[in-house]
Amino acid sequence: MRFKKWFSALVCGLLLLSLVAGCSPGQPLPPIKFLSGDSEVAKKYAMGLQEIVRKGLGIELTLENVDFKTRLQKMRDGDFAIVMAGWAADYNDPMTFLDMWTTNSPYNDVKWSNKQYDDLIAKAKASGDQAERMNLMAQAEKILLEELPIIPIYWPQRNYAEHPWVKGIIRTAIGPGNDWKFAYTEGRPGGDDPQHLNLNLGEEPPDLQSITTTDTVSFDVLNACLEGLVRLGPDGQYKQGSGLAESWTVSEDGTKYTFKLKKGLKWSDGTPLTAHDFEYAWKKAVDPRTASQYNYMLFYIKGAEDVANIQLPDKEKEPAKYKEAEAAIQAAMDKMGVKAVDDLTLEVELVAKNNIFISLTAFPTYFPLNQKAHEKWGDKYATEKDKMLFCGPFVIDQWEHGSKMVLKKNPNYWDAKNVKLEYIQFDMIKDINTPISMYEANQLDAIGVPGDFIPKFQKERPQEFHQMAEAVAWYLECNLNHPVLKDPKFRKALSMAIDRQAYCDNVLRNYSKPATGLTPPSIAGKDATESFHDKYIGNILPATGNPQEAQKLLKESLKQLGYALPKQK
Amino acid sequence: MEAVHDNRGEQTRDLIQAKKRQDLASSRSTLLSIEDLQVSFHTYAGEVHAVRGVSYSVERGGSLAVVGESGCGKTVTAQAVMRLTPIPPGEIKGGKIFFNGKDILSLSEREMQSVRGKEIGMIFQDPMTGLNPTMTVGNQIVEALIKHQRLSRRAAWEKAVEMLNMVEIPNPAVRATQYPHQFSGGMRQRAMIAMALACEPLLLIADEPTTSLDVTIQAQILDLLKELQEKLGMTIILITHNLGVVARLAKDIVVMYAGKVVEKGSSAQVFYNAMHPYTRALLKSVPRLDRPTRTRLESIPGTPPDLFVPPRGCAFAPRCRHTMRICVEHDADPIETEPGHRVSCWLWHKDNPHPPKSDHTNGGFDL
Amino acid sequence: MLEMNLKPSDFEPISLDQREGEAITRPHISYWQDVWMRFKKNRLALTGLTVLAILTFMAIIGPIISPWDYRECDYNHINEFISARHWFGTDYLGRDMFTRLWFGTRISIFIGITAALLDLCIGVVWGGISGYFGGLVDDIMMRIVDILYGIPYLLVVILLLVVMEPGLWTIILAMSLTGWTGMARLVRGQILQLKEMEYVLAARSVGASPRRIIARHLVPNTMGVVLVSLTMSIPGAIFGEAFLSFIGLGVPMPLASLGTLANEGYQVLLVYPHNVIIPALTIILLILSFNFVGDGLRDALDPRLRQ
Amino acid sequence: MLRYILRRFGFMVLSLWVIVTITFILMNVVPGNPFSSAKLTPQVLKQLERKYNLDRPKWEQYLTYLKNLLRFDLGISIRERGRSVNSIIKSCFPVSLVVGIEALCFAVTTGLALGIIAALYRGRTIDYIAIIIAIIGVSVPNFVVASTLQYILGAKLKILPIARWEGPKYHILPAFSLGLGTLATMARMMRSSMLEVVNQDYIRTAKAKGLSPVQVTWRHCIRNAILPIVTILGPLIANITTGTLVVERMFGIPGLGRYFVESIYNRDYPLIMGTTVFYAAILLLMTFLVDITYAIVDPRIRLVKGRD
Repeated sequence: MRFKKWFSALVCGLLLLSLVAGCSPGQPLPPIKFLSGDSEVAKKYAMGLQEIVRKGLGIELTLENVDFKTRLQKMRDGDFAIVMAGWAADYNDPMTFLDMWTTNSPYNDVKWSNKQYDDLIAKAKASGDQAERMNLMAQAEKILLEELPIIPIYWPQRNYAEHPWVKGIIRTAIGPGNDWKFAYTEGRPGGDDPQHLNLNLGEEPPDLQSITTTDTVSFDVLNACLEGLVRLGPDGQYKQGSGLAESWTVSEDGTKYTFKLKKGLKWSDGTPLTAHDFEYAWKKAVDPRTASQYNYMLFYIKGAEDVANIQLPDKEKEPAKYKEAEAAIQAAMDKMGVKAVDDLTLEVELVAKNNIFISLTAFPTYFPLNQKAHEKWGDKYATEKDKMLFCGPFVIDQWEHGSKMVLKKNPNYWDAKNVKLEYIQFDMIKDINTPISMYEANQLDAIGVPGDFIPKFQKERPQEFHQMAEAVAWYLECNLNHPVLKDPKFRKALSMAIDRQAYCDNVLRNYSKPATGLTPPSIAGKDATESFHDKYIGNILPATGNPQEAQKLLKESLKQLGYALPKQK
Repeated sequence: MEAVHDNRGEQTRDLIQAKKRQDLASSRSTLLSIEDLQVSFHTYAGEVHAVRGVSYSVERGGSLAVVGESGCGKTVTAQAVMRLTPIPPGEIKGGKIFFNGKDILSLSEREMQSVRGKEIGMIFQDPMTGLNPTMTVGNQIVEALIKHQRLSRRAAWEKAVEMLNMVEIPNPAVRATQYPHQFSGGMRQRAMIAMALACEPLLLIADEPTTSLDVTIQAQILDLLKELQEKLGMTIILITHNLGVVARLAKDIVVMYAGKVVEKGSSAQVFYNAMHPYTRALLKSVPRLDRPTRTRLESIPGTPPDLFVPPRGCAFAPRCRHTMRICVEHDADPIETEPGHRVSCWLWHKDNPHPPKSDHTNGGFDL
Repeated sequence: MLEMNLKPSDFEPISLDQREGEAITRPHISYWQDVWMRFKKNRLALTGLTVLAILTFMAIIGPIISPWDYRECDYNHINEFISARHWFGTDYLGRDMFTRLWFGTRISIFIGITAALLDLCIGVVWGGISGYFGGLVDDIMMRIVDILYGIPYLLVVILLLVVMEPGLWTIILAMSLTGWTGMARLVRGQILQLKEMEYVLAARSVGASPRRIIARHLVPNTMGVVLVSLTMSIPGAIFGEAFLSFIGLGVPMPLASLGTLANEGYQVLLVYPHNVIIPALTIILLILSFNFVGDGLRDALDPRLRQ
Repeated sequence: MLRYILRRFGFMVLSLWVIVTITFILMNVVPGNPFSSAKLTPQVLKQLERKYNLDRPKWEQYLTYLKNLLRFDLGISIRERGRSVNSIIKSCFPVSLVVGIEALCFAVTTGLALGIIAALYRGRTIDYIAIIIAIIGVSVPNFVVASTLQYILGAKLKILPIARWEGPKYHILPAFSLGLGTLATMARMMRSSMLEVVNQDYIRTAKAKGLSPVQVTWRHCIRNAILPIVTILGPLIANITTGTLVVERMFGIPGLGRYFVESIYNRDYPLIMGTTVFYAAILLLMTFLVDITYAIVDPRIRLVKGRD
């Protein structure tokens, strides 16, 4: 029957395809498993890199796409050869990128250990003098870029589009991405009254409890309806009085801070907001029972880490031991370096002098929490709009889970008169095309622009399209236990072979910058005016790649390791 | 069979009065006459001429049996009368059908609907699949009553129960609420009859009503038909291939072969003085009680022709013992050998030098 | 009575030999020829078959005749429209859409047919046994079907993709593992009806073994229904794979099926519509023709409709 | 009849229990855990597992889960902190239900009508048109239909809203694109079963009774042809009313569909179990209802089942 003949032709065609891998004399190169995310974008980026390495070195990286959770699990268990990973800065200092690679850091998946590197980082952490810290950290990064346990590839940009009548949104690279406090509209077709914004959150904020939340969507919402001691101003500075704290003083050795709160601060339900709310929040954040994934942000405060490290036994199994642990936690909390002297003053004692601490207090984990309300709602706190209190420019007026959220102006906010917006309406549309059509139909005021749509926006709406550097670095982590990747020469060859500029232009196509070092340029150096990378590191890794050098290094490395050179594709 | 349930007496009496009134209105005349009907079916291989010029008629109140082997076109003719032939692939090529003064073939579909069920009732061969499995028997009878006689639902239901009673179905009131699969084969056929007669049609066409029933039930059904025919003065056309059934019921007989009528006449004429060789052969092939048991049954060799290519001459020629040259050349037109008895066979043609003598001895058949 | 002058010779008896009457007047055609003839009559089914043939043919020779390899990235021609260099334009990595499209069609057809056939075999056998024996056996088997039907098809797929190497066969296995339940339920329903028919009783009375009855009598008679659902399960399998690729679990990189192509194209729908329109059109054509052929076969194979 | 219902109910509960067990096993074999986020220290991981008592031995978790299940408490979602699975289902299911039912009504009515017309006028042009419409419904992937409609009606002509979920106007596009696929299946199945019924003898008897074609079709044909359709309605309703990811994601509808997929992505164990149990319960309920309606509609089945 004709059907059978065609069917067998198809099957043998497929078999032929799977035998394509070339092989050459000498021990064949072991497969290098390239782990990457499985979202559409991640797959595209991984395949692009796979092709570049195949063209440059003739080495075939076997691609394995797994979802985010599995990938992290495999990274922790070392079940990978190469993995494409990224890190977003927690605070505006190079340390957030560098302390990950010390020998005993929990995030050191590649298991790289370099004594000299560890010493430099330890000294930088302990030293108080900014200039000295910068030099120490620069030396450390240079060692890393020489040994290349991780191969930095690119620094992404944030691409977004904003209608011309949208003004005053503060966009930052670190922590909460958007601040709508000072936003307003002018010249909106159909009138500006009432002042409002239509935005797309993209997904339901998973956790609005400030001390436990970990994702950017929740950060944005929390940043709009709560406020820390300090708030980032439009000029990128953390000024006195920008947040709930009127002013603060620092001891000479830089370890003791005394914050003075503004008078008459109130929560959205009218109860007064006091320093006790900050003390309660910060202690609750490190409490093992809360198990907040961001508790390490507070480890700069004296005694915080001890509270977090107390082991909690099983409540049902050993109630007696559990009681003991609770007492120990309470004792450790009392010793912790944060004290509300009276309703308006808060004393904080740090482990060591640290001039970025002030910027940390603008981070959601440091936001205040009203003890009475928090204990009343317990686990249900911040799961519904009527089960949480607000002290920021806005309050949550409507919250239809998974569909819509509306923030209304908060009358009890101390700076209410400067807040121009009456309300902000959020959609939660995950689809890629729908928000873009809504933006074009003026149903959304501002949206993030995915890479492939950038040319369209640049052509059709150039004045509405904007770009901003992100404080994020993407790099290839190389598993040092892998028979081939353990050789630094091979890693250097790999790094040389990658034409980072071509990768950004042709594969990423979202105007990311090729990474010529690890810490992205948007991270500050001594002070906010200078960039750590530009001033202290410079372009160590080749932006456009160096194929001849890469081939030479590859030959040497493989000969040394006893592997055959792969057939040139 | 004579044990008759007396409680039926009164109902049937008033039924009879109603019938009588109807009879007086129209004089005794032909109820149905089919003239030179031709029906053929278009199949992928070409055109099959199932009915090639059939003509016969039925008197009002009479009972006609249409006999013939399967595939001789008797059912197709009946379906043509009821205009149930599936078009396409079927097609009525020619001929006329007059029923109760109306030319059936020229009626519109809407007019035909008021004929079917109301003036002509029809029952079919396989009672197992003839009834709608998802509707109660009562409802299936009520349906026709409401449509044709505009009865209220309650009145129609009573009439339906009455009809079931008339066809001798025990405790009809309960039975009416049951479903077809709860009835035995015989009872389903009775229900079909009840359904067909619900609107007191003038003509009942029974298309092999007893073929799929076993003999004992067969006899009951035939007696019932006979009884109803006499009581309601209803005209019946009985289509069958079983001569025993014919003898029991029919006044007149039409014998069909390969889409044509080969012989027709009163049952006495055909049984005792069968003229067409095919009819004779049919009669001989029926086992007879009054004959010694050892006599061999005669069967007719060969099979009926495939009407895909209708034969030029007489269709029975290849199987006939008296085939003559003319039989193969032309088909014989009906010849009236005795009043009311016609046969289409060259043997009886006046120019035949040695005509067969009509011997009663072997063709004879007591009623 | 037309007056013919008849000669006495006309009336001489002649004996015709019996066989002449027996002459077979119609051309003898085998079962499959009959099916093919009736299938040919159905214009829609014929167009479906021709389109299917073209698509399969292109699927086989497409990647061979194209100058580009299905995974080669032509960087300075990314998201290009149809051009002489790239006959169907390029995708977001600059890979030639023409090659990828036919390569994808090959994979999609392969997945569709294998998954559907697997469903068919397991489903028919399971439905047949459960329908024929009925009673407790039927209940247990049907409950197992309900259970398998209840397990989220996605969980099974993810598990398989993790346990086994992600690949073509994993997806086919995953889909057919939970796919055959629909077919089983259908076949069982059909056989429950057929069981009541006389010819089954006849076969049983002749002493045929249950296996033989199911295989020879019941299953062929469910051919109509089975075919209809087969023509539906092939598109179902193709869509299943497309859905999987929509949520990122489709055919592994850098292989591509029509589903992955359409999904990748969808990501840039508003910017480069050709990337989604071409694969979507191919999917539509492929499934339209499968359905037309299925319908045509259903009518052709249905014994009751034979004249 | 009651005995039959009770027996079926017993089987239903048994099936539900087996499904829960199998899903539980499947879920724990899949690698990755709900807490793996980029910034998670092992020490915090241990505390989090304690909080959701994931550190308990597997069988103990299973037993506690079953205990809660009996009290209809499906536990608390891990990804969406503090929100119980019950509340997620309670807020999302009605939305999927509404869109599902609208899609179903549209699909069943038009689908059956198409199927009947195609069967009655077999071979003629109407038959072809009906088949083509039906088959297009099956062949076109619904994200293609949805995006084209959204683009034309929403973005360009601005007649219908592009996305969001407010008034009835927002239901039209999602329900239509969801229903198209079902419409096609309905039409095809109805046509094939109508074709089988039309050739039955009792249809000829009905005609012989002088009933008009409409009466014959309505009272006799459709009643018998609808039976096989009822069997596939069960699982169909279950699938549609529990929401589909594609349509919900495109039109921004807060339905249940996306939770099926995302819960597996996020390894949100309680949500996976919750959605599975909920889906299985609805599915089994639907199959149960279908069997009952089947018995009511087809007297032959009822009598047989009743007896044994």
